[in-house]
Amino acid sequence: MTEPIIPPAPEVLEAPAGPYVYDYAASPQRQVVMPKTVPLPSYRTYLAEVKAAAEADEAKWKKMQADYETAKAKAEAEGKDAPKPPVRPVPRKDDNDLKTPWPQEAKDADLLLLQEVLGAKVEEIFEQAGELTCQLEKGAIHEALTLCREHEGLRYEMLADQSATHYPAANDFAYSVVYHLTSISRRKRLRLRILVPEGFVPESACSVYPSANWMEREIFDMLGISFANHPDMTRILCPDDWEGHALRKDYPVVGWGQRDVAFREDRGGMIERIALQKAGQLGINLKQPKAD
Amino acid sequence: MEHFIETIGRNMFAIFGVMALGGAAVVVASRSAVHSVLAFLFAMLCIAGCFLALEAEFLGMAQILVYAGGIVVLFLFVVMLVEVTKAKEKEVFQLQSRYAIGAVLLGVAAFAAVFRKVIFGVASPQALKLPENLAQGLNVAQQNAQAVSRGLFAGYLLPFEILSVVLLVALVGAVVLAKTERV
Amino acid sequence: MNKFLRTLIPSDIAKGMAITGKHFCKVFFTANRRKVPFHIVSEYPEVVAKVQPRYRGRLTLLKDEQGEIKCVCCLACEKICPTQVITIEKGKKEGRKMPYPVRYDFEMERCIFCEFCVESCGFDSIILNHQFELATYNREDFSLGMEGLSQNMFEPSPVGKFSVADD
Amino acid sequence: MPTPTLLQSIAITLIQCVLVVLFVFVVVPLTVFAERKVLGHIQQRLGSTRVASGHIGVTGWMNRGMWKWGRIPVLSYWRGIPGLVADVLKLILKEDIIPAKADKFVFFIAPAISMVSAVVVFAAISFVPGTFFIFPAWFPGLGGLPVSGGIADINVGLLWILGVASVGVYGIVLAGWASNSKYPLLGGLRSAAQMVSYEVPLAISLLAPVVLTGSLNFGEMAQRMATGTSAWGLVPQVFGFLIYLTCGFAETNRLPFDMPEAENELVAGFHTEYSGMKFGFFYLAEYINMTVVSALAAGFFLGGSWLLPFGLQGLVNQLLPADAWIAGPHAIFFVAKIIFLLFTYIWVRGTIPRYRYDQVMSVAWKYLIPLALVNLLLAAFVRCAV
Amino acid sequence: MFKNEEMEINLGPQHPSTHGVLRVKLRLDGETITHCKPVIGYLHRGVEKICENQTFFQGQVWTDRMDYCSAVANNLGWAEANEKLFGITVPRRAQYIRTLLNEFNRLASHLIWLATHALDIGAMTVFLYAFREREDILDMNEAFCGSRLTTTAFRIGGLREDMPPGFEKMARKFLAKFPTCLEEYENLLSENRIWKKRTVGVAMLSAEDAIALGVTGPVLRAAGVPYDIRKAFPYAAYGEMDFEVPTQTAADTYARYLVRMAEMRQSARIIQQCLDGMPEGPVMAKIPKILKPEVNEVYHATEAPKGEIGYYLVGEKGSTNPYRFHVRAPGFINLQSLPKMAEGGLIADIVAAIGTLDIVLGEIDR
Amino acid sequence: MGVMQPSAFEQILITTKVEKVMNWSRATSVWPVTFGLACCAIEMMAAGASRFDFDRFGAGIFRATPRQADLMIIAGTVTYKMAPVIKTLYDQMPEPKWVIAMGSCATAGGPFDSYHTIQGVDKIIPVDVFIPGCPPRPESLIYGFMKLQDKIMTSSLADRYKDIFEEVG
Repeated sequence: MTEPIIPPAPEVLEAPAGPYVYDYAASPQRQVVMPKTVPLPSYRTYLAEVKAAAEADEAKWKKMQADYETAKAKAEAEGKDAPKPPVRPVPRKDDNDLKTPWPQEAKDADLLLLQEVLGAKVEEIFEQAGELTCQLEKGAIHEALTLCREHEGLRYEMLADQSATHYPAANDFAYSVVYHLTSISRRKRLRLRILVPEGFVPESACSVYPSANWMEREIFDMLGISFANHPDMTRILCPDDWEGHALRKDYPVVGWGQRDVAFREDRGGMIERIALQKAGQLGINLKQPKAD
Repeated sequence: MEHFIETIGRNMFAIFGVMALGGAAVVVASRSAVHSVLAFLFAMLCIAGCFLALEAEFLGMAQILVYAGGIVVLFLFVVMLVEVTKAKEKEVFQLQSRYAIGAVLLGVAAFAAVFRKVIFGVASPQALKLPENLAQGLNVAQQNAQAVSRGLFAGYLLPFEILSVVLLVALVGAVVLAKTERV
Repeated sequence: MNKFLRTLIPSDIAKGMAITGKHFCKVFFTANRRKVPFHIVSEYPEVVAKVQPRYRGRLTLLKDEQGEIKCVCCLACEKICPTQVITIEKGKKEGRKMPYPVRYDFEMERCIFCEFCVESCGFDSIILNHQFELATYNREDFSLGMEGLSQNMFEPSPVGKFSVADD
Repeated sequence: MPTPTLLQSIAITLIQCVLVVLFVFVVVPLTVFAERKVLGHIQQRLGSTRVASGHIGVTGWMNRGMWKWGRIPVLSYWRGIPGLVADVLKLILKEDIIPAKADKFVFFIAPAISMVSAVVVFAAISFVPGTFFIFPAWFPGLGGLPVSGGIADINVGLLWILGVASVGVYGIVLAGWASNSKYPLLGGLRSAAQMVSYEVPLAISLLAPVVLTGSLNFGEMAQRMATGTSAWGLVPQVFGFLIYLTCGFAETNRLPFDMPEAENELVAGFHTEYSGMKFGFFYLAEYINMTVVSALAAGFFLGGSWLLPFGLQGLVNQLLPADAWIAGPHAIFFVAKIIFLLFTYIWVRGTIPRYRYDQVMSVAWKYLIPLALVNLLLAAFVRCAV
Repeated sequence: MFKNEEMEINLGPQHPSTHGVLRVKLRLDGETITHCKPVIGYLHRGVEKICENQTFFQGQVWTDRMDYCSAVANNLGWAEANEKLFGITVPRRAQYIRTLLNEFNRLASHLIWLATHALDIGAMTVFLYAFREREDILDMNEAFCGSRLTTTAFRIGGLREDMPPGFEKMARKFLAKFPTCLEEYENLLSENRIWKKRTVGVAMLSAEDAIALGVTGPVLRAAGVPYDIRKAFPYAAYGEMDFEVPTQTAADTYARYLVRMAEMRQSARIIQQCLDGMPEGPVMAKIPKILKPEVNEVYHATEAPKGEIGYYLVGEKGSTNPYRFHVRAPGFINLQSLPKMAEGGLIADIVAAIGTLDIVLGEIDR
Repeated sequence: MGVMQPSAFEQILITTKVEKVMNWSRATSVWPVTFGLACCAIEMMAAGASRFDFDRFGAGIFRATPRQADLMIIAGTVTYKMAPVIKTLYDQMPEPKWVIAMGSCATAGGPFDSYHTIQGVDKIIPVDVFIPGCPPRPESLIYGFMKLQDKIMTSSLADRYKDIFEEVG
């Protein structure tokens, strides 16, 4: 037989540094940073923002001109060279493939139809990035869903998705609940949105679209919005005795409702049992008192 | 040694008989219904052993095949499904066991009375041989499958067929009864 | 009648049996041959595992020609790491202008080997090598320390050659 | 030849028993091993090749420098064989858990019933017609005595086989019940119904060769089936053979009909709660049952221990000296046929999906029993005509 | 005596045929299922919450791990949703390569479905044959992305790297041999009487029910609705591809099997077209290093192997993290139809039903 | 205890050779339980499939029930909802039993440092071998398994039962 070939052991250069212990308490994941803004896209807000920005821009320009005038007057008075006239700043153009999709006025027939039929119950309609959005009054969602499904001109057969978002920084509402409808026959998508204050119980979509069942349960589990007339409003992902609703913005990633898991036990007990059993089979009394 | 073995061999019937009785006693006395069925199976196998001891091999095998392999399985099947709670079990079977012990004793006595000669005297296989006109010169010990088949299909064909019809009627009746209850 | 015959004669099952039987024969008669065996087993412990060039194994700190670790503690990898497994302690070393990592902790047991760190590194000082034989008996063994991390074992090792964590 | 005394015959029977048990416990682990290998080959794998001592673990390979040698196919292929010992040994050494809620007595006795009923069947199977070998004259006490090819050459051998095999169902049913758990109970119930149902067509399909040969004795039947100009019974009994094989698969709970332990529905069926060697008993009993079914098929449909069908064996026998065709080769042919059938078992397992439970039952009652009866009728006609 | 007694059993969470950690509460009458309730959440890992606290760039690694059988498809949906959010145009070559990888991924995912479905029904050899082909695809994944399963294949705006040398050869080699492999599976299964008995007429889900329950993907197409997002709302390079949407009308397990087998053929066809018509050019759009969105919300749906996977993203002005990250997981919605499929069937049928839904718990629980 | 007196555990300790055979039989017939949680389970299946063929090591028989298994491969993320189930499964396995934590998630929670994920399965059950990777390649799993075989081969009854023997005498 040949000698066993043992490969050369890697040279130990230095003792590896001790394990880096993850400090969970100081983890950035456990810290909660509450959002300051309410990122709720809306054409109306966008217009207001654009208008405000334009006004601010204009005001700035006016101020620059006024500054120039005063500086010019001052320079003339002092007999120095006149300062350069101000140039109106043009927004810098990035040389990239980015084209931010801004909200646009609703031109799609479906949105207009919805507004026409539902009237004042429609709070806002707009298009953004090629997606149709219709914001409804929070009590009218069931009616709107029924309409979308049944109306000849709409025929949105499928509720593709339903989700909700927490907006703690908003004043008059706390959540937005979003319904994404798909029309298979017309190849169209539509987004319905309602704004829900804390404690409000919106109507469930289950009776119109059965697929809303689990999605609403998930919303209940994750955000704590319960729905009226839902067949089974229980938690779906977390265990039933879970505390808190994870997707709220005041819930840390690592979680404060987390229970401690420490039910590991050693194999000692089992090994003892087996050892005693095997010893007993061999006729040895292991439990004899210790002799000195 | 040889003598001892021969004695055992000669008394095989008695041994199996006693074991069968023991099994039967357990059937009645056991608290768990499944244990009863197990004991019943044991008793059935012992009876098959009795047949074998009497050199009625065909009957012994039929006993195993039909009773042990078929009927007791069905018993077990039913018993397993009936979930009797422990307390209820206790009541039912305690009540029974009093009578059962008496019945078993009675059975032992009757058995002893009938087979007194077999147990205490010399075994006489001749007593259990087929009648001469059936065996028709066949060596029963060697060919008892043929002997039984002759008996069934030649000598006693009519009773056999009538019996089968009766069994069929019973079967159909059972099916009908079970069906109506179900619906 | 045709249907009845088809039920009676299990030709469909025979078809399947033919396929499996064919494979059995192929493998059975070629299993002992070195050339063109019909099994597709990669005989891993004896034969070095084939790893594609872009494979993402464990993190390695690269060294320059002088044998010094190239890392300059720009913390780009620490920032981009989705699982926050990299912790770098900045320090100084004599005879070097750029900062030198005093401690480069790589928490391998949490790492998901996504290569974002390598992508973000502007100095080409880290790389994910081809090593995948990383199993250990203890969780603590996964912290290799700087020296362990900078051992540039680029090739996948046959069993036993590796590793720091083995001892 | 001298007539043996009682003690001598008992001794000879004991020797036969030892031989048969040896056969069983050699063939069964080999079958288990072969199953893994054959399934592996069917799936383009190799099966176990790294089991031999010293070749396991990282250090094993390191110390032997295996990683340097590269792959040596011939060696590595057979390095898996010790695995069949390892499996059994490990099962014996494993902890034996009895669930707290189980019925301990029944839980204990169920694997025993399975195992015993599987092994005892071999009593009536004769591997060789006539004598297996004759003790040499110098042998103390047994000199010159013949040892026959089967333990009990009884005239109701078929009934014995069927009867004892039918007792085997208790092992499964009781195991399912005693575990006091839901999946095993479902498995036990399924198997009770399945095995009781499939016994009927199995027995009927075996009756056709009985009718053709006119005997219930296993050895005699195989002999009559194979000698003369008959074609092993296979040719006139093709459908009988297929029916028998189907029922055999069902009786042994093999793949198309492995309802009791259908892994993907009932976890592990009736032996879900069994561990250690108790589970090992069920595991072995399944393979012993497979061997039994294969042996029966070999005896009843494939001419038992004869090599050639259509009376060609007679010609061969005439050419050779009479003593040459004694037990040895015959037993080998018989075992070879068994092995072929066992291979078929594994082959089928590797190929086809599993029936649903109700379909299993309907296959038995709607197709197999009528077909078996028709087959029996045909056999009776043939018997009358010839 | 016991005719009204029903037995309650728990299928899972550890059960060989629940494809992970699904738990199904069953009430049985004999062997017939009278009531079926799936219980999920055993793999809920808080992906949405984590992603809301990570940058857009980092979020990708979690999409890999949601539907781990089809990581590339998840990546594609995620990347496209982000591109929609920021308004990025992706170069054409990158689109083609994305399509190519996505279709390979569809093949891999369908092969896993075939493997596990066949194993559930008892055909264990098909399981291994399907994995055999899948290994080749994983090799290609590894060659392209560097990892076998969790690929992290794309970046926002394109791809990280171009195709590695030799990749095209690998792909063509695979395409050349794949049809024979498909034939092998079909020979083993399509006509097999047991396979047919186990699948024909089992776990029916009519088109009306499927649409009402939001079921998408092959399950919907097997009910006769030709709804495929690749055709209905073309994305990546699917608008330029020539392929068919296979449908069946039987709406049972066998029909779904046929649909998926046909889909695999179509995928191979798309891959062939991608390889043949691969344009030259860059693979990454010019985008800034740190992406900050405007206020915007986006729902982008793509056709994953299991059905419609939709990403709902809300962008916060000036923030590098998504304000809201929600995934419409196809498995989550599809699994809702399990009671409809399984009730009234036998206990063996629920195994077929779970298999035919092709669920992956990673995306269901997220 | 007397110096030369054979202790109780030496009395029942079987000789080293037998121990070796025992260890060998255990190391070469490790039956894993079919138990997958997430992505790693797919790689575990791939390791059992044709290319990597776990059966070469005698570990090819995946048992569906923990009662008959020797090895549990925790392949995937362990969540709070799943943890009790895993604990139960582990308790149902008969001794001797081993656990492999496969992948980052099982080892340390992996990328899922969140409210519902347990940061490493070794908080629940003892783990013998950790395999990092997300998911680890099948070869990686095979390497980890071979390390486990090493561990089994070098384990001895004396070590296993040391505590108890020291305790009782």
